[in-house]
Amino acid sequence: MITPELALMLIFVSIAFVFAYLAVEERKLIRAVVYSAVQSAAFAFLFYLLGAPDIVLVYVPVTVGIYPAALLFLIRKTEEVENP
Amino acid sequence: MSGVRKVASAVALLAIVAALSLGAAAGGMGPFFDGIRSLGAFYLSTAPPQIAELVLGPSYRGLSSYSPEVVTSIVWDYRGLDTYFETAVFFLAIIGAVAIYRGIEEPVLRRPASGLSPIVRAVTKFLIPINIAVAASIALHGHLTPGGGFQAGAALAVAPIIVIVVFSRRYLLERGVTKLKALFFRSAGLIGIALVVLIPVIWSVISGEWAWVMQNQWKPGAEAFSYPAYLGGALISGSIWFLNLFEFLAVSFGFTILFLLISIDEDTVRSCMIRGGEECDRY
Amino acid sequence: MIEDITAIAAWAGLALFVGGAIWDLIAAIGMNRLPDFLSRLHAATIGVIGGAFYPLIGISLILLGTDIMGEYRYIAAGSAALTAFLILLLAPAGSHALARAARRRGLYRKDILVTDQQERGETE
Amino acid sequence: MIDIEVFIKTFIVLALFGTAGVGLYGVVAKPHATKKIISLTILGDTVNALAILLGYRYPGGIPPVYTGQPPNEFVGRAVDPLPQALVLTAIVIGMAVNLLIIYIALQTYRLYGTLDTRLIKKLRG
Repeated sequence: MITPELALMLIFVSIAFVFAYLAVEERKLIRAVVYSAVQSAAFAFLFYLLGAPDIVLVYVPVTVGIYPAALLFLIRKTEEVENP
Repeated sequence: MSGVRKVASAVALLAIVAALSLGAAAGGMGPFFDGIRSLGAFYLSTAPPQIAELVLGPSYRGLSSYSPEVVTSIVWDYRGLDTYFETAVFFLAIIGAVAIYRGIEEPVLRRPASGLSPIVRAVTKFLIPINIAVAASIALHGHLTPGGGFQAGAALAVAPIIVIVVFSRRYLLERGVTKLKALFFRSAGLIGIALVVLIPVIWSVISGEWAWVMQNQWKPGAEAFSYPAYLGGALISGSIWFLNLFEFLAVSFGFTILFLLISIDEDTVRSCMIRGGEECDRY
Repeated sequence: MIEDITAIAAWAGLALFVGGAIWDLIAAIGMNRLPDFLSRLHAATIGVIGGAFYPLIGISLILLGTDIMGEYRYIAAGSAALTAFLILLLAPAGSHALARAARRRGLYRKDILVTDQQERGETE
Repeated sequence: MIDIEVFIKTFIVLALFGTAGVGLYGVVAKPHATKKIISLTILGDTVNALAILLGYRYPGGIPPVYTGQPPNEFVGRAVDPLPQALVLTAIVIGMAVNLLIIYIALQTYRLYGTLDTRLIKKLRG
């Protein structure tokens, strides 16, 4: 018997895996940051399904707000494309 | 590699994982998704006051942390020393980042404030107070509902980023949020945490009775000093409420410092690094 | 009397649900068929306002009329209405910022542009 | 015959391990410092998710926040709060340390003019 929680966890884990791979393989760094943020959003839903609302409250601002902002500042001040 | 091929290879990797898990599922999986450990059951049955009085009896009040929010009670009561030193690590990381920017500050605010269009600005002006109110409610209700000092600090740290992007860095400075003030409030938060932790010890030294460090309720056998569990009929969970408040200050202003520093114009930094110069060395 | 009002609220909420689905369909067609970035952005904003704002108002109306949740229904209805209000505030501002950025980078088709108020200096 | 529920549980765990592997591959094999930082955040997030997964109860786990249920039902259904408490501090500390790494990368770019670690290695000395 499969509950909806288990099916949703399966979907979000798959999304996180695909976008983590895309973030590591992408050569344009701004796109890599956006892919990483999508992966983090999928993990936030996963944490909510795992019964951890505290972690969701700290995880969403950190990994969808603060990390991408700091990384975009860094990318704007340094290099925008990864060297081949 | 094009985008479609990347997605295809990611899905292929995922298919490999699926095949592996098919093989593992045939043999059964280990201890995931089972019950909880006895330590977790102990935390669950002693942290909420209603359950703790059933389990332990009213004369063993000190073995409970008097907080319905079990995670916050673990963070600040059962494993308080752990959290105390992790806050120290957080402090040192931010000090390291500030040390990289030592002696660098925009000398004169000569350029006019740039930013996004007036429509976005008006919406942001409406939105920032909502953000601050939500963060404060997360912090002050942290012992009752999901939330706490860390969560509220992270939620409030988004506000300076939005202000810097939508308005400008100068707007934030003109509203009085400077590096020095942020350092002051952050240090006030850390000193507050240390004081809340050490007040039982100070009281013990003065009065000559027993007290426990890092505990928010008195322990059985030494009913000497504790923070009140109820204040005016409302549950404030002893020291957890104060620790949440001070951690909220420390975390939010710590990240405000970091974003104030990382948004300094790069040309200013380079000129200050090369010349040194008195006008750069104001802090 | 009060049953009539709750029934009307529930039917209005259901109507807003159906309307949201229709708006979403229109937005999806627009996203596929419209020619350039700015008009597709228009379709996306229709999808947000019509497909998220109106159904949330509908949820709020339906919740106010149901007795199953007891006292909690006011909290849930208020949350839905507050979320709808924030979406109404934030979605146009977001697509406005996107449109300005696209115009600055030239990511639109000039041959089908009817008017450019920024170029004529009518707005900032 | 394979139980579909056991398969999904195993898939979730192994996909998380795979995501951690992707992050570790990015940290080790990608030469650019920004890409290393992104991969490091992915790795840390995934390890945190695995730690939370250790405390989950299936079926019917509820959050460890007491909202007035009968005590036996609360203790019998709530998920393990200890991994959540550890992960909570780990996320904030990890964020502070990652921001420090970002600052160090910025300073490295100012001093060396590049963030490609192979070129930085050649420029040394």
